[in-house]
Amino acid sequence: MGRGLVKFDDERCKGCELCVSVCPVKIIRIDQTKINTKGYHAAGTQEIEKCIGCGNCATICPDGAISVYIK
Amino acid sequence: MGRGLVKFDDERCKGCELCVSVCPVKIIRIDQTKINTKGYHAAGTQEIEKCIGCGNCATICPDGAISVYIK
Amino acid sequence: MNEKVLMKGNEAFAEAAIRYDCKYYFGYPITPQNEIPEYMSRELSKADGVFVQAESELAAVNMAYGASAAGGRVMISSSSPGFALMQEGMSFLCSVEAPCVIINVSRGGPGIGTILPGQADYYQATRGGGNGDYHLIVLAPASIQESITLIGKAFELSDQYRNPVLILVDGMIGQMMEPVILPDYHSGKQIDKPWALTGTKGIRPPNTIKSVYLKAEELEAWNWHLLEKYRKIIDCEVSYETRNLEDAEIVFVAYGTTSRIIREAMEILEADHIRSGLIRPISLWPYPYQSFDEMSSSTKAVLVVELSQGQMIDDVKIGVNGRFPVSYVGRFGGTVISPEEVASEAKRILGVV
Amino acid sequence: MNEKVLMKGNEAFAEAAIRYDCKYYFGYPITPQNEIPEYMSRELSKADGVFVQAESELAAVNMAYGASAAGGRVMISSSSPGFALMQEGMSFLCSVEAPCVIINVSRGGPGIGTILPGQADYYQATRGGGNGDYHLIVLAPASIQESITLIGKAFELSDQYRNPVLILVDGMIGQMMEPVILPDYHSGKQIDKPWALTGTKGIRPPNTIKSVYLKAEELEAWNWHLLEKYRKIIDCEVSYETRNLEDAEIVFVAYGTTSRIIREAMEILEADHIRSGLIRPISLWPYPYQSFDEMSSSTKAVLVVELSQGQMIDDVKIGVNGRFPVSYVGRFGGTVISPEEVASEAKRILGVV
Amino acid sequence: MKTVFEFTKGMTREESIYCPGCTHGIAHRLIMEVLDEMDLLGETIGISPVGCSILAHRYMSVDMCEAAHGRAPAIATGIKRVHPDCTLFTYQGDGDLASIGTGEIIHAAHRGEKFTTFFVNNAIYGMTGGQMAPTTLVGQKTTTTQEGRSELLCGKPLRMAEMIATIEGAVFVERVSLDSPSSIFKAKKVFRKAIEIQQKKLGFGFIEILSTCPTNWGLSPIDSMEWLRTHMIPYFPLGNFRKPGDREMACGQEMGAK
Amino acid sequence: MKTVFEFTKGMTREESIYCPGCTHGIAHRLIMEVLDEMDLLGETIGISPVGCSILAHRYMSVDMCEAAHGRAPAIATGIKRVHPDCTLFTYQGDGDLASIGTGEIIHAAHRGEKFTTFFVNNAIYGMTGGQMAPTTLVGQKTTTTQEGRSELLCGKPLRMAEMIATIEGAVFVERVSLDSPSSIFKAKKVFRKAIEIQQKKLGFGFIEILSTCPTNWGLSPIDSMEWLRTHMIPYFPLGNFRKPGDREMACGQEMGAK
Amino acid sequence: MAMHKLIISGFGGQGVMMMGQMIAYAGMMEDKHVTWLPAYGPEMRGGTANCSVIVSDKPISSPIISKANAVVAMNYPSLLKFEPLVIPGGLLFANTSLFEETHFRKDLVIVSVKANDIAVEIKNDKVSNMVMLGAVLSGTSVVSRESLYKVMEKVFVGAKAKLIPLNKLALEAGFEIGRVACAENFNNSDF
Amino acid sequence: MAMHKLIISGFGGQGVMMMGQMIAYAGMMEDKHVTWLPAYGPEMRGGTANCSVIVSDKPISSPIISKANAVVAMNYPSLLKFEPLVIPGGLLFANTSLFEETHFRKDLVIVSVKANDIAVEIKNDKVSNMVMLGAVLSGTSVVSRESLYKVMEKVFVGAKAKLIPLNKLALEAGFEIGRVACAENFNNSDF
Ligand SMILES: Cc1ncc(C[n+]2csc(CCOP(=O)(O)OP(=O)(O)O)c2C)c(N)n1
Ligand SMILES: Cc1ncc(C[n+]2csc(CCOP(=O)(O)OP(=O)(O)O)c2C)c(N)n1
Ligand code: SF4
Ligand code: SF4
Ligand code: SF4
Ligand code: SF4
Ligand code: SF4
Ligand code: SF4
Ligand SMILES: [Mg+2]
Ligand SMILES: [Mg+2]
Repeated sequence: MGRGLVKFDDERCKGCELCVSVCPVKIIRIDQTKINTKGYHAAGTQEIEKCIGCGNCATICPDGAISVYIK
Repeated sequence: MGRGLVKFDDERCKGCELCVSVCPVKIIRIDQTKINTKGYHAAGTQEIEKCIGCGNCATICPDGAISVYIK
Repeated sequence: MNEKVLMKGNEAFAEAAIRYDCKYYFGYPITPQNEIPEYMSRELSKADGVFVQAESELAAVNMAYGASAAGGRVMISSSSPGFALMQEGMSFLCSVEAPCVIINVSRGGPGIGTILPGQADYYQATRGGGNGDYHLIVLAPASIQESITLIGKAFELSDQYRNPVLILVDGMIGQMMEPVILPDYHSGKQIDKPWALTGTKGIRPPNTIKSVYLKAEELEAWNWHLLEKYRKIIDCEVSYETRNLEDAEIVFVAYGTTSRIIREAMEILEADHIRSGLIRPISLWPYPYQSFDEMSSSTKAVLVVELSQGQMIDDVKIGVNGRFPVSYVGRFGGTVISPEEVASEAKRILGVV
Repeated sequence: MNEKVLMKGNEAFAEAAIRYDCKYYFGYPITPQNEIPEYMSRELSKADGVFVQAESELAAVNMAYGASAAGGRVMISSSSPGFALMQEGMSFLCSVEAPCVIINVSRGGPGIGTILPGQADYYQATRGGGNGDYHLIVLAPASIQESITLIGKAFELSDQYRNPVLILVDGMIGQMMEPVILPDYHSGKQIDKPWALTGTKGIRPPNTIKSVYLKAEELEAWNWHLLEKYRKIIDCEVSYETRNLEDAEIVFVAYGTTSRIIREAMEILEADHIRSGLIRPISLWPYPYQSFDEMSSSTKAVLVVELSQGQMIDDVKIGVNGRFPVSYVGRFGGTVISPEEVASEAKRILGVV
Repeated sequence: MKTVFEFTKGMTREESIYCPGCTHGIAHRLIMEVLDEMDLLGETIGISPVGCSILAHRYMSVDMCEAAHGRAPAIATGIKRVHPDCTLFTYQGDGDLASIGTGEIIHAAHRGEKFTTFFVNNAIYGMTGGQMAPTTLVGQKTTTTQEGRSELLCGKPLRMAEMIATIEGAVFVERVSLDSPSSIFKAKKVFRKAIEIQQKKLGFGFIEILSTCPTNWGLSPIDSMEWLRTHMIPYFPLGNFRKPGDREMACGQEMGAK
Repeated sequence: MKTVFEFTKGMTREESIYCPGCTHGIAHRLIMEVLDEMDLLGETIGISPVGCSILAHRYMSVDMCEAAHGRAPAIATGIKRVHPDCTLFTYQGDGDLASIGTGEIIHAAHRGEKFTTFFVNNAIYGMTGGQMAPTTLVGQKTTTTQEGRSELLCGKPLRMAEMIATIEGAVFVERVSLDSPSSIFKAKKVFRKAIEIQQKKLGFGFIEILSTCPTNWGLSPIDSMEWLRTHMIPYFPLGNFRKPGDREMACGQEMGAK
Repeated sequence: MAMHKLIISGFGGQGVMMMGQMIAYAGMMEDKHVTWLPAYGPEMRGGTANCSVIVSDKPISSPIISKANAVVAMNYPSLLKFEPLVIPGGLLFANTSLFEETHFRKDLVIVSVKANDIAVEIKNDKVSNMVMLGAVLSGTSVVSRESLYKVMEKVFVGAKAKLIPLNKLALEAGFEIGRVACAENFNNSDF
Repeated sequence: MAMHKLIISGFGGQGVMMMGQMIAYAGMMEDKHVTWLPAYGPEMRGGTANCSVIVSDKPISSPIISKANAVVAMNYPSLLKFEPLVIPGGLLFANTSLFEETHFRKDLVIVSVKANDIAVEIKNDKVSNMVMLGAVLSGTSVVSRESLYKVMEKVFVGAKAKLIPLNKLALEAGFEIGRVACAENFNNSDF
């Protein structure tokens, strides 16, 4: 398994948590401290080094807030 | 088989010949000499004594022009 | 008298209908009137009535026809484009003389438009888009309380004349809350409907409710019957309110929501020592043409105010019949005109700037 | 010029449309206009066009919208109740500015009514039953030949203003045969439609055709755009015919079929030394209000003649604006008024009996 | 003397305006015979459509109303709410039911409305002079398919009974024919069954009746019956498509399994 | 660095007004990804419905128009006549397609129209605030069935895919779901297949997409996905109901044999 | 007077629409104003057909005929329906091949034409309408025989051209009958 | 002046509609003219909610508020949307539990209420709306506290009656904050 890189577009995120629920390595969290201009707490990764670059998060994100790459 | 009796209501008849086509003993004819007030040649029986009273003619008559009895 | 309660317009319409003994409601969701079907779906069965969510507005109006033909007291409701889909039905209901109350909580148009308030369905209501000569009785309340009263009246007129009655309001009245006093339960006057479809029970010849007349003479005779009815309605059922016509320099003509705004505009003008009056048609059909005869010689102009590009102005011109200059001011597309805009247009017309 | 041919109204409409380069026709059967779809089903493909029998009038008007949005030249047709079903569509077409020609071969109403001729769809045509502020351009020919001309004009106006144009005729004109001269093939003027849906081909940003405006301000701005267009049409596209206005004691106002009958009535009156005139609106919207300014002081009365219970009379009253007494005579429900009836009503009004 | 056949008192004596040999007359009579035999004439309400049978109410001796084109099932829905115990039917042609009224019939079935629909499929628009219907056969000539219905341009005909049978609320769906006395007998039995099911309030009942239109088919009444047999029945198979007690969702589930 | 996922250029960068977690966003993206991958963006015309996705044209980077509620299939019919070679789709909700637009969708299938319909079944009227849809499950609470949908009063939900599959002209009918990344992958494949079939002009293509409406279901987006799996899929089975080459009339004939 | 108002009626299939159209067509070729209006309406059910034809020197207002100068009844139901519409002294062309010559109105000029019988004599039952048309032309002179021949040449083209002689024959036969029937009691020119 | 125009806004679920309705209800009990108008429109998508409340001594023409005397912003998107509608010198009630107290308009009286924090202190996050409502009452005196208590008794009936003490507590807490915040720079009586 390669090493994934995930980018979140905070402004597009609506904090729906769907990405959180599908990450096989459970590294996505909603950041309760950040708030975007639409008023949502945006999602982000912790321990990005665990990311396997599976793309699940981006696949289910309804708002096109996630891009995934493999290094 | 009983002996049938068939009554035609000439005024209701539209001369469609459907009764003619379903009589098993082929005794119904359109009477080309009679014409009703709607302008149709009405159906009638020849050799009524052959009628078996099956009711086919009345069953298929779309205009309720036929009654069938068994003597 | 019942207690004052704070109610949302749409819910008050529904509750009023129930208290006037409406037993059948058919509807298809459309904003800004969804609280009516929602309320009915919850409350009507408790009052021994039936709610059916129709698959479309076409179906709704035809379900209403069925229930009406069967002798039931029926209401339906929709909003502008949904009511547009009922136009064939309206002509049909009139042609078979089926009583029915319809509420159009109108919005800004044309097309899909916006769900915000609008009064651009005046033509739709009073001239209709159905075919042939027919008329809906059209009532236009200006508050939730008046809506309640007129819904009661609508059921009565509808039964009495065997004609659909349309209540024309807008999203603002439908969505807002105001304090209202509701009528008692069972406030609806009931009349016999010997023409209704009930099954003959073997004791009378079959009843037939029909719209088609193959022969021109028959159809013309039927049309004469309807025309006489319409004439009677014109004679008896006009309703309107006037204010300060005796000495008004300018007379506003407005109905529903807009008439409320006029009252504030009149205060603004009064503060500037300009005397203004108001004609507020309550029945939009039959139209209160006679109200214009009450205008006085002090009046210099008539100003029609509508949340449309000017539709009622046709009727105002017919009523005024050349006696005064008639002009129009309005906003549309979901925007609501302000009292200030009205007042300043009045001043412009009167030449006081 | 092409040879005179004897053609049935409906077929002439269809053939004319083809010659004006109509390429898409969508229709649902309804008498008395069935010859139009039948003709189109047979002939349109020969002219490289496409005929689709729609499952309903609702579908037909929306197919027309699709073809129009895609840049095609489209015609649809129906009769009264079928046109009633298109009212939501009419408002929609106007809101998105989709060009389209519609023919209503009207019949006697209301409801199902009769398939015999009638003019009771005047309100339906000129005031509509769709929601919001919108206008169809409405043209009312009085003969098959004029229908042909106006169909050509309709396609042009429709493209030019990006607005639906309605041809309002009745079953009589649709069903009869008269000698006519047809236009050449490819008589239709074509204009560019850069707004049409064609696929971007990767060379331009996507085109969007939209009716919904979520924000009131946006919708109001769009409505202003439409209003300005309508005002331009009112300025430029009024059309009507007058006869003998200079010295008429009585002026008839009638359109379409009825105007033909008036001509005979005028002869009857002339024989009795009564001078009568005629205003024949050709465009019903925009309405030729200015035609009434041409009336002379010799005129004592205006008589509106309609195959309805009196619908155009509203516009006549607005146009006359109190200057002359306006009255109405008509037959309805599929019956056609006779010249004699018209003449005797005119005499009654003038007090010559 | 025994009566084999007398015109039912469920029909008025009014003479119909149908063309000679048109099966509408047979269909009318069968319905009224069944209602008469079940002693339901006094409890029945019927709805005539827009189509040749627009005047059905003149011929049927029960309370009836007219419908706008295609809307009979919606009207019936309204009537049944007011009189839940009445016997209620719509009588509709293929233009009325399968074209403009598609939404109304599908949703009456969807809600499981407790009335019976008699669907007269004569593969054409009779009243308006012979245009293509959704049930017009491929190759069949009509005034709007003068070279015969083209599958490419117009698709293949809709099989309404099969389609309606996929809807849960349609508890009784059957196709019958009126082409011969024996077919007519069978049809009548099916009509009776449908009314019985209505009385039990089990759900929506739908009977498709293969019929003729000699006038617009351009055939004699007798040839029309033959054409019905040789052309329509092969495409529109007779038989029951759904009856109470059938496994839920006769059609879909099976296919869902694929 | 390899790209696993980037937002497709088939979508504009416009931020949607959909509620958090609403699957409309996923469905939009999948369609546009497929069109982009097939290099069809420049040839495509789409139709947005009346429903929450009324502004789909803001998000999808192709020529598009709006439809009056329910009428998209009729509009598509008109468009396809003018541009027979374009790639054309309608995108419709369950109120839009299965209720008010029943007639239009059935007859697009009937004629075998050569376009693709993406049918977003979220078992509710989203835009108008959560009223019952024809696909609302029995027992499901909505604003017009506040005690839960009653089978007795409202019937059982319509299974559109099964119904459409009985129509000859519908050559491709399949039901997919968006409840998980793997479902989404599968759905995308199906979308692609549908567009390929459209390109071959074989007939009408219909894809029912089981979707969520967290807002009107009153559930979190995650719980909504779970509800879709546990409640919707059992009643609306996933799978193909019709594909080119299937025996004619998958469903009816068999039953006609009874 | 220069305004002919005819109603032509019979069974569907008897060619009554065609008769009316040919008259109108001929009228057009004579540069007259003409209108032709089919009966359209639910009365089509039942197989009867009729049309109204007006040929006139001046523009025609309405093509609907409430009072006819002449009625052609190709069958009995048509007779019942349209005989009442003829003006007193007007013409009734009755196809007495199909019904008895009894009970006609006394105030009409009756032209009795056994159209089917004559057509059969000419060896083609199908041309009974042409026989009747001939009678109408001589009875009313609504259009000239010459114009009608020209119409035939326009109508029967291609494969149908070979039908012209037969149709002319039928027309002539009818014309003769009409001439004889009208000779004594009727003056064409003032009709 | 005797016309209060308030816009109350926040996330769906924060109870903003309820706040507005309670004010309107209380106004009605004080025999004032009142209107309440929810935001209805597609902006409902995305989960924000707001309503407009007018309480007045004379009949109210339009319930739509284009210029508000006061705005309640229970969350940040609402602040962005409605702050511009407050008249100069008007009141802004900001739920600073959910966003920073920065960038507010300078021409407004800002009432900063950490509604959620206070609610949590009172042991129930759900009553943050009541905390804010208390602040609004003291800040605007749109209706009296007594009327609002009466409303509570009407609204919280049956099983819900036990919620009254909690809600009163929340209201009192908010009232106090509002009083303090407005004391120096704002005179209630002329609002
Ligand atoms: C809204 C509307 N559209 C069209 C018509 C015209 N119309 C009358 S009957 C009919 C269809 C008749 O066909 P069908 O339903 O098959 O009945 P049939 O005459 O064959 O028994 C149509 C399209 C109408 N009356 N109303
Ligand atoms: C003629 C008409 N009727 C009703 C409406 C109101 N309306 C707007 S969207 C909608 C239904 C939305 O539900 P659905 O199609 O399931 O789409 P969703 O929002 O769930 O995606 C309705 C009924 C309308 N705009 N036009
Ligand atoms: S790409 Fe896979 S592993 Fe990485 S964050 Fe997304 S879901 Fe988790
Ligand atoms: S799925 Fe997308 S919108 Fe939802 S929380 Fe994750 S990044 Fe944000
Ligand atoms: S009853 Fe039977 S046998 Fe007798 S005439 Fe009729 S069909 Fe023939
Ligand atoms: S079936 Fe009836 S209508 Fe037809 S010919 Fe026989 S009796 Fe006459
Ligand atoms: S047209 Fe056809 S369906 Fe109608 S009455 Fe005649 S034969 Fe019957
Ligand atoms: S209401 Fe439902 S369908 Fe509409 S955007 Fe919100 S979650 Fe999606
Ligand atoms: Mg049919
Ligand atoms: Mg939905």
